[in-house]
Amino acid sequence: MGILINKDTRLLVQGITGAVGSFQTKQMQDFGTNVVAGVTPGKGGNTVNGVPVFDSVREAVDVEKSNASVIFVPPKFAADAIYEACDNGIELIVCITEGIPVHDMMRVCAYLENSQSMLLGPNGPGVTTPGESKIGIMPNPIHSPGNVGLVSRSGTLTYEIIDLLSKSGIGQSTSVGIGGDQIAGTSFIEILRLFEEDPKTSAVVMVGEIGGTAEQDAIEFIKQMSKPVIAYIVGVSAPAGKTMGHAGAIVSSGGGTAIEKIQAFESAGVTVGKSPVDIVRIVKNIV
Amino acid sequence: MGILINKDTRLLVQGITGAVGSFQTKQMQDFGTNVVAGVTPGKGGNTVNGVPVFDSVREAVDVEKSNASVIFVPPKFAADAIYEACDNGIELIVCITEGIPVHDMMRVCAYLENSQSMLLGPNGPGVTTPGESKIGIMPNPIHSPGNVGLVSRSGTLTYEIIDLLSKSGIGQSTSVGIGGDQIAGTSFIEILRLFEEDPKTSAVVMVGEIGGTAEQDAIEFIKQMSKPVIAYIVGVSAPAGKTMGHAGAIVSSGGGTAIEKIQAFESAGVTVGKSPVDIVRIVKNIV
Amino acid sequence: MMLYEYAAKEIFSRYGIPVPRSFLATDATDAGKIADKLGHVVLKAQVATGGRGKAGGILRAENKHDAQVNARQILGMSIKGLTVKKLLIEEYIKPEKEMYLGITIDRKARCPIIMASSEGGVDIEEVARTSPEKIKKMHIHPLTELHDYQAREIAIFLNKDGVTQIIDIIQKLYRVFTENDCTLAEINPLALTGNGFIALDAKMNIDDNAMFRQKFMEEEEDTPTATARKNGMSYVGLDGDIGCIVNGAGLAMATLDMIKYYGGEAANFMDVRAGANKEQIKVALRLVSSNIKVKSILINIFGGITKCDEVARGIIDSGVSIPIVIRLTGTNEEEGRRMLEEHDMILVSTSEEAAKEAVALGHSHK
Amino acid sequence: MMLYEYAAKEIFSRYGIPVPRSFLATDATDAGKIADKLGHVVLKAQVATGGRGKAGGILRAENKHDAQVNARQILGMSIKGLTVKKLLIEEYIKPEKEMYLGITIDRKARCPIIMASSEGGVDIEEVARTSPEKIKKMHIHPLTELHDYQAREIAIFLNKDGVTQIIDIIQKLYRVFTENDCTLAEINPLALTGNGFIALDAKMNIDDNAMFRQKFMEEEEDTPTATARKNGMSYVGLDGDIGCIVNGAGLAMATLDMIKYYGGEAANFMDVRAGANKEQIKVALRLVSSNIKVKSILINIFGGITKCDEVARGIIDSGVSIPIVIRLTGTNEEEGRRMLEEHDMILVSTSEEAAKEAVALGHSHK
Repeated sequence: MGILINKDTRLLVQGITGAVGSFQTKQMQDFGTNVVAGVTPGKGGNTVNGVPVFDSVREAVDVEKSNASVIFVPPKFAADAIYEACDNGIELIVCITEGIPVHDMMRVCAYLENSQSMLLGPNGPGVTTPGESKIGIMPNPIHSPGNVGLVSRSGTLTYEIIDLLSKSGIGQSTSVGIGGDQIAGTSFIEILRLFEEDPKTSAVVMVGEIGGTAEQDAIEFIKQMSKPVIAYIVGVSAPAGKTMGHAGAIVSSGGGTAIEKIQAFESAGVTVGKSPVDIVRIVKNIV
Repeated sequence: MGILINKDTRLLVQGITGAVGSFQTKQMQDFGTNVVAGVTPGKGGNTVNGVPVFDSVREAVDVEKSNASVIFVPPKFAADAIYEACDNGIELIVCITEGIPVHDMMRVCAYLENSQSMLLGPNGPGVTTPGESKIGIMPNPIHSPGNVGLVSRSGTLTYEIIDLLSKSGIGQSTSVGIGGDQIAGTSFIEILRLFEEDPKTSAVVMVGEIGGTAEQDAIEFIKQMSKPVIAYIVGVSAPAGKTMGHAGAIVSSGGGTAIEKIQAFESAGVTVGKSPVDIVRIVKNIV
Repeated sequence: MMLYEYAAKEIFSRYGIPVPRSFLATDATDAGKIADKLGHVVLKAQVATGGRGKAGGILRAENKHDAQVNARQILGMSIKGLTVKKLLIEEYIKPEKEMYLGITIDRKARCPIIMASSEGGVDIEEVARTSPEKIKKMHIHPLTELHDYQAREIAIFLNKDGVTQIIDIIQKLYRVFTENDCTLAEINPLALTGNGFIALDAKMNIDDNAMFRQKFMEEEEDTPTATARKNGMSYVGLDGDIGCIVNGAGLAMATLDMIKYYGGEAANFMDVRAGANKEQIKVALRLVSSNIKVKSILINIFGGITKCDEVARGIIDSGVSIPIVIRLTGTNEEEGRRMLEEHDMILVSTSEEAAKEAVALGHSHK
Repeated sequence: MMLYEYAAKEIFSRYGIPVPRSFLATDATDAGKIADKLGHVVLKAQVATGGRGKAGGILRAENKHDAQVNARQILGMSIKGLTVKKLLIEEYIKPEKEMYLGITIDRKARCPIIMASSEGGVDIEEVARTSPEKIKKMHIHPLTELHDYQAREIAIFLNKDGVTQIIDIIQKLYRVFTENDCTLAEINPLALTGNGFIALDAKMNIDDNAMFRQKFMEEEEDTPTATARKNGMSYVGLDGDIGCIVNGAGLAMATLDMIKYYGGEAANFMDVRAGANKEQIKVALRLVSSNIKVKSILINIFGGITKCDEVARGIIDSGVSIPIVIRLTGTNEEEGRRMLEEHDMILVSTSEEAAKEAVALGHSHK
């Protein structure tokens, strides 16, 4: 059993009839995820790859008892999809959508704070627990079960590290993407806490990048952890004031450079890797 | 020590320089309340009856460590005064103001739900613990210390009952007004719970009226209480569809009649008094 | 405050909610002219209460002559004690289907609640009792707008085929509700016609506490309730013969209940609020005594901010000749009682005594 | 997206925030005419970056002739790589006092933050470092409006004597911020003059993600960044000579870092996003190779949704003659590699190898 999800997770796909939604539904099913329902307003009554489609999350929850949801709807409708999932008691909401306005996300996060729902993302690849379940878009073949937890702000870079870990014989307990936007539903700390409490996890790889202070904010918590954390921060060569792909990856005049982050980690005694290969080498020495 | 307040309560008066604010400040001081600060924007630097006046709650909290507040500002500014008290960490906010729009109060209550602040009122007389402290506008001479708790939606009717209790030799642990508006910051249940937990309280008088279901909502809790609750519901002779003074005292087509409330209490085994004198007679037999 | 239908429809129309074409008339001639222009019309009595149809305040007319006849019949009639002075003359629209859509406040949940029913044009409370499955309710979080998914869910519930237009109407009705400080904004019936959905009736209740920021025309200026409100007090007319003046709503209701308990019947509810001065007491006495049914008056004051001597001065100055029973206690009680005793007023000590005495006084004067 | 000053001031003005009278000019003749009308003026280069003053992009002129001379000097100059094409000619207003007022987003607190300083017209970050006591910050709850007490507290902090007008400006700036999806709305300096407070400069950054609901004119159409954005990709120009094309922002940054680690310097950041097709790859290659400094190109694709064969087709079709190092892995990897091998492309297996090879390739071509 991984953190966040497991074999019993009953997944709802919001935006299941879209091109990405239907493709990824198939991928998740192939991985072993229990996809129990889909929602696309106006498409209720259809099925996608054997999954019943409903007009509303309420119906999906009533009929199929979904307790987790993944969101593939366009940015314009994504905030509303999160509200709908939250109001219907979905415990884990994974938002893949990239490009949601930051003003929408500020409101959504304030709203979710007082709910029972946890939001992963937006603009993240989701969460995968090898051998149990996958929510999101991480490629199926890269994962292998094991004891290393992984939490990251990025997508493909995470896949690369997972892939290298697997190829080196190091399996993962759970891999989590918290998303590359300025504002994330879930912080590094919250995921690190789950890994710390998870008996299956023995070490954690944390992949950060420029922009904000989400990485530094986690340092005090990491110091108290019993498990080793290996950090990797990208964007050493990023100039100030430019958005590097991810909406959140921007060095503002107030700070947020990779160097600042790396120094903060190192002076707190956290090992920092130089590249994906370096990370895997360090992990291999530990586990 | 009473529920909600005691000798250590450091009271801030919002709207202290107004006619009502300054008059009631004097009354509270005479009662023994520790009034440590007042706020009226633009009047910072003055004093009212020896109490320093500040421009903002922030300053009052910084300088005088206020931990409770009473609000005497006009309806138009009252919601903002509550937000200001809440954002500055005031634990108990007593709003005397009558006439705050219900849309403002819906937002205020949703906001307070996720804070550390408790709101009494609006449109209530406040809270008095004889021998300790008084926040609000209950007349000073009527109280006497003792073991009967009192919680009510009204003002003068409460004074009358307190007065009769005192004159019959029955003292009060704490008397609380939750306010006569449609939407109250604190419910009967929350106050009943405090009385149940309070070692100084041995019985509770609960004064309700027509409108809404606040009284019925408390019944399940009352059934679980170890202490006797004596209820009094006014408005038996009120017609449907008319607002009886209090914004909240209206029998709508959906219910909320005094008869419904009295029957609900009686069928749950709660003693209901017929008049203030009757209430005092019942209490006298119990304590 | 409940708006007249025509005023509510003007607001709906401003927000883009479809309503029938209509004009206001205050006499039969005008009603005829309007009918001449609109053709088949409905004449609707404009009074701020429900049940107009049952009372005969809503009639159809297919031509000018019928409109004039019916207008004469409705104008001046009394519906629940309110005299009809205005008529809304509206084009008649035949609904294919009638639904209900309303937004009000859920006191317990402390937030707005949207209610919809596939059955409209009837009493929604009745539907709620008999066929609860025909009603869909959703809470709206006070700190966020109505979520799109909520409007969509309601729309799908009401009518699968008109979802886009119903969503639009729901979102506009919600804006009406919040921006006008409504305690109720209701479309009953929301009619489906060949030209889409249309609000055949419109009801808006405005929060009295929000009048400082909402500018609505007060319709009835001359009622005791309006006069009391203008003077910072609260008055509700009742059917009995004992006039009541009390400070505080709770104590006022308790006083009414005690009168009833002792076999009497109050003529009114009147709360003079905290801190009433001499002039307000005089206004209150004038209002209460202007009701010809009133045989005795009960004044019950528990002085806190309200000062007993001030109240006594108001009573003495009012010159009201109807017998008054007075209970005065609290701030400056002794001075107040002394003044009233000098004028031979009937003074009692408790609310109970006051009620008992007022009932006796009323009976003796019958 | 950062708005030009004149565009931000137009918006400020629409919301009722006082700004100086001004007109836009694109040549010296117009600048002279405007100065003739306004009198003593300031000429301000319109480019979407800070530090215009230090770069000589802001000059005063007291008459038509000086305005023309100064306009000629500023127009066409380059500020941080941006060519000045437009001038804002503004009446010169002498401030008695300069303050700072700005609203931005606090990522950690996940809410807007309002910042004010009694010291304006200077770099606010500098003030924050050297004199933090001169700055007041307040968080704004995302689900409520800016509270009145907050605006008041900021206003009292800024200037006790002009509280009412500053409150008004703060509330309007907050509306500008929320209604236009700003990530920054800033007045620096907010000047106190004989006629009250006025915004002498205006800065607005708009959330790129909100462009679907905000209609702002795109100012620079021809940059590689703009072209990439139009094609659903992300490009940032850098100073090196190794062109980069990567899918995923994190992997792209990691690739840049590895190039640097191996002694090279990237010419650009480029994220082709998930699911890039053949045409997008072609556009990406065209953009990257159009930079004359580029000596080698590194393509690093970790295929998930992105298909390796599709990428290979784009590379082959592009016809770019600059040497390319390619790392392709993931979905349809074998087919993609086979296609590229047929065209004698340099294929490597890992990101590290790719970086090392690209650096070597660049050096050998020097």
